[in-house]
Formats: sequence, C-alpha cells, structure tokens
Amino acid sequence: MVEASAYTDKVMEHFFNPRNVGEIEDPDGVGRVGNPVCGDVMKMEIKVKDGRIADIKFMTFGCGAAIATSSIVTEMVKGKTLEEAMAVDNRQVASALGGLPPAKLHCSNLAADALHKAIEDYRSRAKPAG
Amino acid sequence: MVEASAYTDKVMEHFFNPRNVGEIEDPDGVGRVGNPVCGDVMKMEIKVKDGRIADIKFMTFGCGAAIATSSIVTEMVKGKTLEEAMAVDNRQVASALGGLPPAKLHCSNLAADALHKAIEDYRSRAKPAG
Amino acid sequence: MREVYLDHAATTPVHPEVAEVVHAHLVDAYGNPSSLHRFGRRARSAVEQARERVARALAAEPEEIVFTSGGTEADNLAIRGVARRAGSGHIITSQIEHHAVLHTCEALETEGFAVTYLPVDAQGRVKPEDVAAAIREDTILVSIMAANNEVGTIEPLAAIGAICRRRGVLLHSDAVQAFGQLPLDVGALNVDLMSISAHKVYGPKGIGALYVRRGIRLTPLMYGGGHERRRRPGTENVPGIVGLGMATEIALRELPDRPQAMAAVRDQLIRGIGETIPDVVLNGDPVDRLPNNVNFCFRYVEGESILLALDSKGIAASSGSACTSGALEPSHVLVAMGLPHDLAQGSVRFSVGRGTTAGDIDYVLGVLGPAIDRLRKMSPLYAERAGGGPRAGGTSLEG
Amino acid sequence: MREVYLDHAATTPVHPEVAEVVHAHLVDAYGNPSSLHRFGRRARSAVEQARERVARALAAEPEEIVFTSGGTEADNLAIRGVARRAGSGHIITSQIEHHAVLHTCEALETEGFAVTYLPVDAQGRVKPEDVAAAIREDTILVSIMAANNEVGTIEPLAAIGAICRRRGVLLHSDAVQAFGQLPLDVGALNVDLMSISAHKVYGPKGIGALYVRRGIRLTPLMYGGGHERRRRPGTENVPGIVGLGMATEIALRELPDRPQAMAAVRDQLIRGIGETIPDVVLNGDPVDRLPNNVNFCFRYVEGESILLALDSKGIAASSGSACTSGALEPSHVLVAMGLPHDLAQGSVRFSVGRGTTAGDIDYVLGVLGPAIDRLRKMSPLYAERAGGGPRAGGTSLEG
Ligand SMILES: Cc1ncc(COP(=O)(O)O)c(C=O)c1O
Ligand SMILES: Cc1ncc(COP(=O)(O)O)c(C=O)c1O
Repeated sequence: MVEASAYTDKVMEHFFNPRNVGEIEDPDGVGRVGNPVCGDVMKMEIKVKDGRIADIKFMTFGCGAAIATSSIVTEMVKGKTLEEAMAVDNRQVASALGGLPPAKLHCSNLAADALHKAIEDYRSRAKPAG
Repeated sequence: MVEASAYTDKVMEHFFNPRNVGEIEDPDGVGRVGNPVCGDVMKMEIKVKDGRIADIKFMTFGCGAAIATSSIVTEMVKGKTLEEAMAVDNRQVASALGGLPPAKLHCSNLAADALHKAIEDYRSRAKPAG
Repeated sequence: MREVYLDHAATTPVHPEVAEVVHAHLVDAYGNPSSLHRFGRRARSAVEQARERVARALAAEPEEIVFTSGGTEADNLAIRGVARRAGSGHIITSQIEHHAVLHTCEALETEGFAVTYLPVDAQGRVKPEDVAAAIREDTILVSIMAANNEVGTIEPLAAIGAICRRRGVLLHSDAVQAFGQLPLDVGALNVDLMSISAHKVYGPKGIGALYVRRGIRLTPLMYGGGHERRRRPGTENVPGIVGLGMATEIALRELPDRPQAMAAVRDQLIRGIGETIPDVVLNGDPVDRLPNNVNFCFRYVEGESILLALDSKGIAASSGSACTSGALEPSHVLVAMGLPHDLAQGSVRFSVGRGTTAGDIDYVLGVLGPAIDRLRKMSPLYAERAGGGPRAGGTSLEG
Repeated sequence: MREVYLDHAATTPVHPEVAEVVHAHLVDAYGNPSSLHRFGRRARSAVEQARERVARALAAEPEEIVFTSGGTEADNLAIRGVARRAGSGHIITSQIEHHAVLHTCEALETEGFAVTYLPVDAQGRVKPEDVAAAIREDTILVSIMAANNEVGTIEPLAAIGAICRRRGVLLHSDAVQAFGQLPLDVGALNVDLMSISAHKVYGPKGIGALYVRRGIRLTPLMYGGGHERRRRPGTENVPGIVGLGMATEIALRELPDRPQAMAAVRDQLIRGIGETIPDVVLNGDPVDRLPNNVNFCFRYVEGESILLALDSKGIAASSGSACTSGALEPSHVLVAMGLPHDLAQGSVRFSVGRGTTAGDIDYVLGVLGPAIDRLRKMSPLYAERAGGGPRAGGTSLEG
C-alpha cells in the first residue's frame, strides 16, 4: 500500500481521464515494458509521419502512477520529433505530474521507457533488415 | 508508592482514628522495633496487672499500614493475658484489618513484634537479674 | 458523496459509546493509576474494570491481561518475550502471519534463534499436522494467528493448541482479527499467549492487550516503572484501556448476532461480484472465513488502481494489508497461498463492519463492475488474454 | 469536598480543547493513516499536522519526530535503539534519571554494555565536568534528563550538550518533565535524541514522542509494519497523536506566561510551608527548578502517611515518583542527593499546574500543618528528637 495523499491532483486527473488510451491500427512502432510479476506492464504504440509522432496510444496494467505516467507521456510527445521524444525521460514525466510518491518513482514510472522502445522499434523496422 | 485503593476501610479508619496513641507513664514493658532507615519504627508500652495487659500505648513512625496495625493490635490485646497476647501474630493483625496490600504485609506489619518485645521486656524485668 | 467504508480489517470506526467513555475518562479520571490519592484510585479502578472485561471475553483471569500499545506490541512482547526469556531455541510460525509476527521472528533469527515458517494450503490454512511435524526438542514457541487479516481464513487453532499442549510447547496466537468476530476461549483453545487490538473492534487506536497464561514469564520489551505486574512499564493509557474495555463489552454483547449480520452482507458482496464480474477469484477459505472478509483477485487489473477508482466514488477498500507501506510487492499471504504474482497484484479486500448495510453493498456493486471494466479496457494483459502473448513487436523488460 | 490536585508531575488533567479534538478524531478521522482512501488520508493528514506541531516546539524537523506510546517507550527506544545499533560500548547517565532510563541501562549492562551512573550534587545537579571526565573512547551515548521529575532540578543540558558535541558522543535527554515548562531547542542544546510524553502537558496518556536527529539510525524496539519511517511499527494512535499535537500547541502558546504563573503558586507554597511548619527541608535546587515543583522532607514523619492525611481532605500529592510501585525504599533521587534514608522517607512532592490557584495553596497550607502535627505526635522519632535515642527499654530490630 502506498501512503495516503501520495498522489498529486494532476496524477489523479490523468488516472481518471487518461489521454490516448487504446491501440493503433497498424502501428509503426510498439514498445512494451514491465512484467506483470513485478508490477506494471505498459505498451506504447506510435504512428510516425515526417519524423514526428503523428499518433500515440497506450495500454497499461498497473497502479495509478503507472496509468497517469502513461497518459501524460503520450500528451507530452504527440506531434514532437522522434529526437525530442527520445529526450523525454522518466524524471521529466514525474515532474510534469507534479511529482510522484518516492515508492512510485522507479517501478511505476516506465512510460518514457515504453515510448523509447516504441521509437526504437520503429527505427529498427525502418532500417533494411541487416 | 503503593498501588491505589490498596487499603481497606478498616485500615483507613484506624489510620484516621488510631486507638491508644501515646506513651505510658512508667511502663512495665517497652518494645521498639523497626528502623527509620528501612521504613517504619514502632514502640509499644504496656502496663501489666494480674498477668493481663491493663494498658497499652503505641507510637509509630511509618506509613498508613504501620499506624493502623499498631492501633488495632493495641485494641486486640488490651485486657488479654500475656499468653494470649503473645499468641497474636502479624497474620492475625493483618486479617483483623481486612487484609493489607502485598507490599505492606511484611515491612509495615511489625506491630505484633513490638508487642511481643514489650512483653518480653516486662518478663525480663520481672525476673530477678541473672 | 455517499461514503461506504469497507476497510474494517484495517481499522474500525470507534463506537459512539466507546468514544463517549474515552472522552469522559480524559476529562474526569485523569489521575495516574499508580498514585495513592483519590484521583489515582479513580483511574486505577477504571483500568481494573477494563482488565476484567477483556479477561472475561477471553475466559481468562484479569491478572493474565497485559495492556499494550496495540496488536503489534502484543505480538512483539509475546514472541520476543518468550524467546529472550528462553535465551535460545526454535520457533514455529506460518508464512501468512502479520508482519508484526513475521518480522519479529526474522529479527530473532539474526539473534541466533531458529525459525520455521510453515506453508499454508491454497485456502491459506496451516495444517495442524505440519505443526506437529515441525516441533523439535528445542522448540520454545509456536505462533499461529487465529484468523488471517488479508484473506479472512480461520486457522484450526484448537487442533494446533491440542498438539502444542500435548508436546509441552507454548502457543501464541495473534487474534487481532478474530477478536470480536469469533468466540475465543484461551482455556478451550489451549492458547498460552494471545494478542488483541482495540481499533479492530470499534475501539481506539494505540491500545491492545496480550493474554499471558499464569505462570509464563516474559522478558519485557521495555524497562521502567513496575506497571502491569512488571511486564509493561509506562503510565497506563487510561482512556485507551477504558475504550478497549468498553469495545470488548460491546463486542461480547453483540457476539451472538454481529457475526451473522456481517456474514450476510459479506455473502451478498461475494455473490454479487461473482455474478456481475467475470474473471475473478475469491481468495481464502469460502467457508471457514471471518464474517467480515471479502477478498477477490480481479484478473488483468492491478489492485491499487481499483482502490483509486472506488475511492473516487467514496468507497474505501484495501489491497493487501494496510500495514505494509510503500511496497510494490504482492501480498506475502497470497503468494504463500500459491497465487501467481500477476494475479496477486489484482487483489482487493473488502471488509464489512457492524454498520454495513445491504444498500451499501448494492452501491459498491454498482460502482465496481464499471470500474473494473474501464481498467481492463486499458490493460494490455486483458487485450492479450486470448492469444496469451504480446500482439506485436516489443519485448518484455524487467520493471 | 474541595479537591486540590497537586500531582501534575505524575500526570495532568487533559485540557478541554485537547479532549475535544481527541473525541472528534475518534469519531470522524477513524481511518488507518496507511490506507490509500479518503478515510486514510484524513487520518494521515491529522497525524502529519501533529508531527509538525511537535517538531516546531522542539525546533526540529517533522521527519525527526517518532511517535511512541509514551515517555517510557521514547526513553527505551532512544537508549536501547542506539545501543543495539552500536552493538557494544559505554553509556553515561546519572543516578537520578527516571526508571525508564535507569532500568533500561541496567538491562543493557546485563547484555554486555558498560554504564557509568554519574553522581549529583546536593541539589540534584549533574556536573558537566563529570560528564566530560566520564567519556571514554568507546562511549556511544550520554543520557541526562532535562529536569528531574521528583525534585524539579533543572540540569545544565546546554553545557552537557556542548561537551558531547565536541567529543562526538550522542546525547539523549529525557525531557518528559521539562517539555511545556522550559523552552527546548534541540539545535541550541546539541541534543540528538529527546523524549517527551503528552500526559505531562495536559495531553492524553499513552502517547509520546522521541526526537531523533536526522541521520541517527536506531535499532527498533519492535518489528511489524513500516510505520514512522521504519522506526516504530503499529497502527498509529491517531487520536493520541492529535491530542499530543494540540497539547503541544497550547503549551507553546502559553509558554511565555504559564511557567511564571505556576512559579508564583509554587513559591507561595514553598514560602508557606517554610513559615508554618518547623523541621522541614526543601529538596532540589531552590532557583534552577521546574516552575511546578515543590518537594519537602518533613522530619520525623513518613511520606505515605502524609499523603493519606492530605487525600482525606481532597488534596492530591505524591511521595517520590508515582511510577515506582510497591516500593518501601526511599526515592533513589533523594538518596543520590545525599539525604539520609530516614529523612528521605518523609518526602512529599507537590506539583502545581496551570489551573492551580492561590486559594488552592491556602487550602493546602491550612490542612498540611495540622496533619504533620498529628503525625508527629504519634511519631517515636519526634518524641525522641531531643534526647536522640529511645527513651527507655527495647532494642532496635531491623524491620
Ligand atoms: C492480524 C494482525 N495482527 C497485528 C496487527 C497489528 O495491530 P496494531 O495495528 O494494533 O499494532 C494487525 C493490524 O494492523 C493485524 O491485522
Ligand atoms: C522524567 C520522566 N521520564 C519518563 C517518564 C515516563 O513517561 P510515561 O509515563 O509517559 O511512560 C516520566 C513519567 O512518568 C517522567 O517523569
């Protein structure tokens, strides 16, 4: 159990109204991180157009922090270039939410990792098979 | 400190209205027990007539139990023969008061001892000096 | 907003009669029970009356009751007290005990004691024959809870007590959850030490008691004045003790009816969840179960997110034990019962109370289904449930 | 009958505002602070507000405050916690500490620790130079109280703190009696650990706190949940904690005036006794003395009998520490100060409070003189005082 009043209003707002939930028909890149045995699982799917993230959707199994971080990261990077998106890290995600409880800082804050995986996946597909 | 409500009503009654307090002018026997360093000091003085305790008075430095046991023992033995008085022991004194708190059973319950000392003192005086 | 408190296993609302006597004793019986004077005597007699009430509820003698600051201290005093007194030896407990028992045992292991942590079956029950088999020459104590706080399973305490008595080994039982819900008779159960806590039975927090069978000597946890017959120093928590006494009295008075009434709403909730939400698993024993406990795993979703969703509708429940903070690990109880970690992550405990109504349960059922539904729609595990693996791309990373 | 409570050093009446917030939190903020939901959050924020209040009163940070079940537990946690963490070493304390400190140190001696019990002067004061001289290579802790509970002497804590800081030794102070009566600033005093207890400052019994300077690691007394930053497990005593917070707030608010007001009635009583009763001795320091403390030896009479006489007139006082029960020995504090045992037997402590009036003192003075007189008339020691020995016959027997 987390300590009470651990979450900021911003976390709660994203938890209750998550942006960009779902899956993308025929995504250009998919990133999946986490493991149900350890806690949270996040999946990010992206559509890329002109080197920018044209669309992004997530699916998350996890606690409030996991869902809120997933949601806000999609908002943060939509329309950004892939380079800009790769530069977003979990620390920035946490601070965009007004902070996370200490216990949640690591385990449930994997959204940027999932995003990066999705971008890497896109890039690896874009490359000719080596 | 003793535990609260440790004393019976009878103890309190004797503490507040002790019988036979004081000293006897020219006593036939005197018993003094205890030691201020250890707690209580009791002094019993008796007048003996026809082998009986014709008068008895006490002086006590000590706690409530010490004063009450001194008082009741004088009441118990006044008019009794010396043999009867010698048979009174501290256990009987305590039960005549309706009992004493455990912590008080030994240290502050010396009244019978003081009485016995007074009787012995009387007897030693009565005997021709050996 | 409607508020429905279904976290009575974490703590209970204080009964108004209890709050009243606590307040009265704060104001009127403020003396120190160790003091000789009338203020002290008033406090002393309030404490001793409470002691008699607690003793009566356990079929014990007043002098066998030691007041503590709660269930945790009672558990620590029992186990550490016996162990330190013995000096060395072997302790038997179970894998599903409260952390107050488990972590005390673990600390004693670092101090040279041997500890066996018995497994439990899929319902969370300790097998008496496992206790019998684990007893060694040097076993000094068995500690098995009366009922589990997470899944509500009632342990076969009488059978374990009979074994311990026969083998001459002391038995402690953490009855913090069972007290007030099950009749407890330390004589009939052959229990030598038993922990209870007031705040689980509509009493105040910060006060509990340990039953210590006459003749058992414990090394105290703390040193100071000679309070509680030299077993627990410190000025007595008079209002707390009086509150525990009153809560005990009320529990005893209501014991013929309260458990059945709670079991009725409990069963309404169990039935309702089973009928309206797919892919759920009831944890704990379906029959030998505390009358207040409902514990479900909701597949494909995580427990805390369910709690947040419920909380936003005024419903209070718990995932796992409320006493373990900051932990992202699944409940040690569910893991000991053999649940896979991912399933255990989705467990939620609803614990009803004496004030819970059928209407409360209807309200909860109306909220819960849609909440689970919404979360499952977000869950990649739910989306993948048919295929059994990731739909496309990506690899798994240890989180 | 008129009742005059002059035993505030044993415990204080709960302030009505405190009783009110305790009651309110029993009824309304009954959640478990560890719980995620709104009931838990309400309780958590009440606890954290109280922690801030206590911290502010000591000029400490909130995370440096650990709530305990009282002063006794705070003392035990500080001393045992430091000692067990260190594993071995030497502890310095004084002969006039509360039993919660002394008996903890004695227990640690049986566990292999070395302890120096410093003597005090005739006023009950520890000499800072004695502390300095006693510090060894392996000294792990000094524990000196801020003010003595029996005779009220204020210890030179700042001087001792400076020595300990210079020598790199941790300093614990039992400030249970000083808190609320003297300004306490853990930074200025260089104190690393400080114990307080709510019931001495018009708060509820069964709750206290230990200040633990940031960075100091303690081995806990008990094991269980991760409460109080892993320093003290168990469901938080929310109403008690809130009560301590409120009592602290009131004490802080009244600190500019309360001590002077109490000192005025204290001095009225000291003067009155000195003027009306012969053969008395004021114990403790006449100047560096807690504003609430009056402690006299009445020659030739025994303390308990005085208390009984006062009690029968509704007056509550104490002989020695209220925390030592069943003891017929004279106060260890008076003995350490060099009083002969027989004189020490006749000591009575009157401790005034924020509600004590000049009229109360007049009433006490009217009762006390005749009571002492009556008891002296019964006392063989009084009768013998001129001659200096038994008047006749009889011998002395060890009692
Ligand atoms: C089974 C069990 N044991 C012990 C405890 C600890 O009790 P307390 O919170 O009073 O310390 C609890 C509850 O927290 C419990 O459920
Ligand atoms: C100086 C001192 N330390 C410690 C204590 C113990 O505090 P508590 O009774 O809250 O355990 C007391 C009072 O009893 C005291 O006066």
